[in-house]
Amino acid sequence: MSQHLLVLLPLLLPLYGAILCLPFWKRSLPQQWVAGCTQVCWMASAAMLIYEVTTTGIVKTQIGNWPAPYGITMVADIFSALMIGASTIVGFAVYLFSLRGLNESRKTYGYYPMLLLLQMGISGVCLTGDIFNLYVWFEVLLISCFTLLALGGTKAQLEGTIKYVTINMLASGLLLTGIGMVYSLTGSLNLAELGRLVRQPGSDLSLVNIASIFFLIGFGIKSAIFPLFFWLPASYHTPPIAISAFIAGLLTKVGIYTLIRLFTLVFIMDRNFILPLLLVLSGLTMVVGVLGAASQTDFRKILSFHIVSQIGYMLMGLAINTPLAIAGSVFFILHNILVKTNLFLISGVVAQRHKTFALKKLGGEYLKNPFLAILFLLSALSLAGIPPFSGFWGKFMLAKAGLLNENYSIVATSLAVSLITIFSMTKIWNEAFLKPKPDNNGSEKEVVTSEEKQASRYLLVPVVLLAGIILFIGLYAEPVISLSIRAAEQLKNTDLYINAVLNR
Amino acid sequence: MIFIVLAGFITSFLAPLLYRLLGRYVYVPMVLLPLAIFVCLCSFLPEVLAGQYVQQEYVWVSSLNINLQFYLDGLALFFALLISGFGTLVMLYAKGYLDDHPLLGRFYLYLTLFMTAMLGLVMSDNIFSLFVFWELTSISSYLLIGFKHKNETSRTSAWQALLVTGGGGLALMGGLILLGIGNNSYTLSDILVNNGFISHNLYLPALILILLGCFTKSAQFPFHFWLPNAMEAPTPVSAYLHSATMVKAGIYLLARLSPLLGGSEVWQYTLLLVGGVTAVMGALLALQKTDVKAILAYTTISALGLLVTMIGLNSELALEGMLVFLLAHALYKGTLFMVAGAVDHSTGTREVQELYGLGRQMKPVAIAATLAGLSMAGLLPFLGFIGKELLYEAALEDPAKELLAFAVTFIAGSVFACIATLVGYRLFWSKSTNSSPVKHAPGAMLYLPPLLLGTAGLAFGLWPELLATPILHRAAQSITGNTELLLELTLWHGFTLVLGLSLLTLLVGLLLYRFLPRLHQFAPALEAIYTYGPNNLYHKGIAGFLNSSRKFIGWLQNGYLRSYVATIVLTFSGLVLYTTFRNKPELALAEYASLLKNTELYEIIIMILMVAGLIFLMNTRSRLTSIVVMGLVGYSAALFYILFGAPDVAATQLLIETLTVVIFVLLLHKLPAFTYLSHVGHKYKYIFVSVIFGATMTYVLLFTQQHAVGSPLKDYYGQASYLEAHGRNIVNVILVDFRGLDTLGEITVLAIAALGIVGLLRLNPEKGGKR
Amino acid sequence: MKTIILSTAIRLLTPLFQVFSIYILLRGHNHPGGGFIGGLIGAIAFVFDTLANGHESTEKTFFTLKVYQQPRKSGISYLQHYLQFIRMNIQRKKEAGQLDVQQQYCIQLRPVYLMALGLFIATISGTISLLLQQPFMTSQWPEFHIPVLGSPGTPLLFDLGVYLLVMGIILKIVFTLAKE
Amino acid sequence: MEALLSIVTGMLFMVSMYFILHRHLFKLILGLILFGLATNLFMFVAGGLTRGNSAILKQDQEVAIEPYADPVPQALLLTAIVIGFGLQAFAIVIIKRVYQVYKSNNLDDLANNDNIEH
Repeated sequence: MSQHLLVLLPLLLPLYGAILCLPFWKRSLPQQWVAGCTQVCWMASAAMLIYEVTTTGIVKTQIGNWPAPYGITMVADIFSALMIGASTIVGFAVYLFSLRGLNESRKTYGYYPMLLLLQMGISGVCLTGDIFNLYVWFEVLLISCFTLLALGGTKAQLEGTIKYVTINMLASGLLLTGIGMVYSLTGSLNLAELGRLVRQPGSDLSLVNIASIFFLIGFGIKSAIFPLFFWLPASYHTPPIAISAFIAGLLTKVGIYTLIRLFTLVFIMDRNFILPLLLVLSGLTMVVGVLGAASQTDFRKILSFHIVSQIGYMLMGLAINTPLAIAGSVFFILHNILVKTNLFLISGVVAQRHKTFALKKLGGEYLKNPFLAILFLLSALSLAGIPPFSGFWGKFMLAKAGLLNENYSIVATSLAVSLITIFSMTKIWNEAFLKPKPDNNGSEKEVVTSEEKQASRYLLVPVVLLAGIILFIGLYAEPVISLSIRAAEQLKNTDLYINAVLNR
Repeated sequence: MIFIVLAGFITSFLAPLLYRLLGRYVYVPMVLLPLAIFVCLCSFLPEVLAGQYVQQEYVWVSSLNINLQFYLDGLALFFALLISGFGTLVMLYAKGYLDDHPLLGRFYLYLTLFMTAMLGLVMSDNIFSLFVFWELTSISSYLLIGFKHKNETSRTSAWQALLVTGGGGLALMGGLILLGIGNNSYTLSDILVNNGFISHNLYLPALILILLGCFTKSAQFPFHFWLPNAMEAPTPVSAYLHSATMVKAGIYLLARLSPLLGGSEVWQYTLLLVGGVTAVMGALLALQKTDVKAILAYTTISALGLLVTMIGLNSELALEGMLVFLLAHALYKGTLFMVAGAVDHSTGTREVQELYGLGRQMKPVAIAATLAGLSMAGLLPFLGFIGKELLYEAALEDPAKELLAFAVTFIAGSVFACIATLVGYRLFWSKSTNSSPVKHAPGAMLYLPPLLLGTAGLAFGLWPELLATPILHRAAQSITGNTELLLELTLWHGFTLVLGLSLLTLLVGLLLYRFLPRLHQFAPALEAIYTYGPNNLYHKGIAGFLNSSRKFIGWLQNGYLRSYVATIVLTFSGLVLYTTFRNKPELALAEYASLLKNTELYEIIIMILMVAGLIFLMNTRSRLTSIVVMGLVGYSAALFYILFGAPDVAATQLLIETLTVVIFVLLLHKLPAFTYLSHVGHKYKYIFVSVIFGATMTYVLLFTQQHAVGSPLKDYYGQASYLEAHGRNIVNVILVDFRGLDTLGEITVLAIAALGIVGLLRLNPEKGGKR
Repeated sequence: MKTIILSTAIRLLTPLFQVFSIYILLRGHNHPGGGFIGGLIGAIAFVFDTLANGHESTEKTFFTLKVYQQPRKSGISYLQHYLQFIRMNIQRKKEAGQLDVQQQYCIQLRPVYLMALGLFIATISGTISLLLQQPFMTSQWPEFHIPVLGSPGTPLLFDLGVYLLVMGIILKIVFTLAKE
Repeated sequence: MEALLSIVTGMLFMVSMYFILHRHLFKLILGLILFGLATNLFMFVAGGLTRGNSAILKQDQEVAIEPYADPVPQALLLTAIVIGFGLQAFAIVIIKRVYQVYKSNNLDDLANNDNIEH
């Protein structure tokens, strides 16, 4: 298959899927089929891309056949291919969940095309090699998030969406101004060309440094780092699980992906300023996120705050900025995408039976549903970084990189935060699973119909799928870790990327 | 060796399935597993006893150098045999104890998982595979302690144990990484050869972190509090985890690393101090408890303290003594826990005050208890005696720390004697008019294991050279590295000072026993002290932490959008200004001095129009006017675009502005009446934020303009637009050809927005409010 | 706003605007204009019509096609039947009364279909080159020329897609809003 | 000229931020729209200003001849304006729905999501 097609398939497949969904507007069944086929094809395309990238190196295509700094380049290296791979898995799982886990009215009002276009946006962000094109894909991502978050229009959803929309529009504006600045200061939009230009001896970088702040804040908002994360805990727990699981699993990680991409390739000139800044931000993000998680008593709110906390870990790798650290970040991102989605899905399965997310009212799942309990425990321990589950490896790589680089305080922080993560994960375990279900004075007996029982059994399918993958990359971590290390080496060795894109 | 571990894991996960298949008889395979492992390990005995070791390596995560390396030398084999041997008995005992529990399958899962993890821990040769197993023991013990999950205290105790040991585990992880960095290897057998690590500058942090890990695991002061609480677990768990295995993991690691880390002052004094305090404190607290399991738990803490003290002494004799005592302790404490469980099971209580003269009703149990009690008291033909003798010898060997070590050993020893009398004698043989009622006599599964263990204590004491000496000899050799060392365990040393001390200890113990009831009376008065104890500190700490984090998050994530935006904007402006200050780009203000130099009049008029519009917007209270004025501001911007050669942009801006106004107008009459809301109180704060933001942007924009460079893109597009892309309108050519992908994304955005708007307007919460 | 003169004037002007918008679309490659602006102009015409006449009227006038149908009479071949069917629909104003019309149903051109079509055209114009083993969106310029357009290359197709999509979107939004 | 325009852009940013920080929902949406306008202007001004000469080749030209306005920021701007319109339209509708559901103009009434339940 030609490279041109290979690189673009992850982008085009969801787009065509969405286009095919549109004529069946308001008829969910055909949309379901189209979306399902698209998800499977998307997975296959990602697998092919990963294979190609790992065997032949960076692949790219020049859109419109215009040469590199002038046209838009779509380029895939190991990192982006892995990101897309993880997204496809999560996308498939969420799709499976949505079949039974989402109410019909939401499906008829465009859930599937929006989800597909969201996935297209993710592919676009991961693949693009052009800074303005990056912005465009981010907007695709964002607007699909807006619409999905608001889909259904409950009170809480609307409130969450307002906050989400406002803050993210602010971020987009800052990005746009940043892009304007970068273009007028360097005369280029191509990431590789920018990377080349800033590395040229004698180029005046003082203003590019200022522009980098625009991007740090813009993408920082999108990836929910410390003083910018407010929109996340305000909105992620409001929509139905089939929506929030996908968004929670992927969106912030895509932001971090972009930060890693930009701050390894382009904005790395002022190391003595940017890296300590990132380090401080990552520490604060971890701590504040985990404090938030510890203070909450709602299943999904705890998970939402944990997203923030774990973003700190991913940023930590970037801030330490050694190959091992970045490999740690890469691995952490991949693992976190899967685990976080799975935890959200599990919360959905639990809530589907109890009709609530409040830990106070949950309980008894350990006896009633031991299988789900095991799946939760596995994911939760993985998130908390208990070996031999997948989270441990990421934590280990980051901690080792930090200690090697003598960033002792951040490692100490990360380990302490990890303890509190264990704390809040076991809090959920204690409350929702171990604790006997509190009886609401017998007033409102929950009648679980056999149909619902069957549905909730069905909902376990995607959870099992994800848990299996999590277990696999925990116990047999070698392939993913070695891929992460290779991805990090590619990221650090920017000449590879620049030469591949600019054809030199 | 990997097969042992794998078999363990597989069997453990099969346990619930087997339970479904076999019902109560699930215990048969579960008992056979540790037995098989025990036998399998025994097959390594000849090799190890001959002074060799077995090493195996399996690739796991090779890119991080974390592989499954196993290493079986004397120490590892000693521990592994202990674990699997004990495991067999405990599995059997658990069957008797939890006979008809509905979750028996899960119990066996956790217990077998734990055992396997423990085996993996002691056999690991790679510090990180060791760590993996270490954490697995924490997790499985968490599940075991919380086994009675409907019980709230059970849940909190399990949680506490997990957090304390888990926290220690994280410290250990840091320490091990430092160890790995300092020694450039993760393989224990390689690291241990390195003698120069003590002078490495990573030594101290690594040491502290590793000690933290070991101390939490082995319940050393001030982390000991989780262990008594963990007595909430079913008794088989206590017998297994909290006497013989898990708590010994810390001891194992300390012993294992002592050739590398030991020898420094810090090591010695920390261990002596912490171990000593733990031993004494555990002993004293044991005297005040009336619950049999609690008493045993505190004596366990005390014994662990003693072991740590011995490792701290770091002499060969001390290490030997440590190993002997460890074996003796495991044997008698395991027995006693099982006895306590049997008593609890038959009588329904564990309060010593209520238990008298059970001997006649449950003879086998009583015999086991007596055997163990005698060993614990350190009476002559038992292994406990040998252990204590060695401890005294070691304590008195080192003149520098003689007093401390001796005092610790003495106090702990006497308390042990006292407790032994209490448990081994009073519970069963004391003559009392009303012996406690026994609901049902314990079954064979409940008394056979303790009986076996108790007898083993006697047998090892009588014939130490038979089994204990060779394996202990090799174990000690792996720690000290001294192959010449010959560990001689003999029962009778002759009339020496040490023997005298032993007798004295016994005497004091009996004296203590005599006054025990008074001590018990005295106990409530001491409650006040516990307020400041670590257990309470833990609970208060958690509560305080939760409270303060709740307050902090409540303040930070306060729900007000504007404070979020203000924080973000201030962060942004602050960072931009700081970076500007840091980089000091040149801004030639002189160039801007003549602001109006080349400005056309109509441009000024448009600008004035815009500014006036903005000012008007700030002040108007009518929605319709604000919409219209906003449209006008947009139109003025469009005029700018026209003036500066961007007709396409201008047209788009005009049309879009019109559409926005139309959308507003379409919605306007649906909105409730316009109520005026002022900025309450914080007006000036927000004005300040806005001004800072506006100023920052202006500042940046001025810089950018001055430093703009000619763009190669412009030239290229200018060249290629007509010749290659066949279009004269370069902007349009860029949109549909050069950068067509942008446009594709852009129209996708529009499409999604339209779909979203439809969904939002049509799908009302009344119709689709279900989550 | 609903004065008769205004609404009639707008109704009459709307088709004119459509022609203008297509003109803008076509000249876009060489002069200011293009699919986006064209689409906006076309849509805005309908939007004004909606404002003046209400969305039902707009939808009925511009986006609904009435189709008359008749079961096939025995003895008539399929070809004849379809010819008759087409003739019947073309001449419906005159003959509607005379024909024995069995069924009459409306084909609604829903804006969503416009959107889908537009997005599809835009995407397919890029994909064509992929099928020719060239990078996505490589422009293909056929040899022949059409009088007004010049050579109809894929960028023009792309622009057409944009035009349709923008029109569909604006109409979708405005109709939905107007229905509220 | 550039300086003046920069200042006007800055003022746009300022006013838009003031509106966004306002607790009135309607002002919030005005602020967002103005913010979009300001970013567009920023982009346009930062890209360099050329009076008059648009980037359109005349009939007799085959390549563009200086001076002409840089077409790149214009193209970017066009894309950004359109994207901005999509976002704004969605935001306007959201605001409308919030009015409908909450029956309130006050953003401060929308602070329930972040409450910590005990």
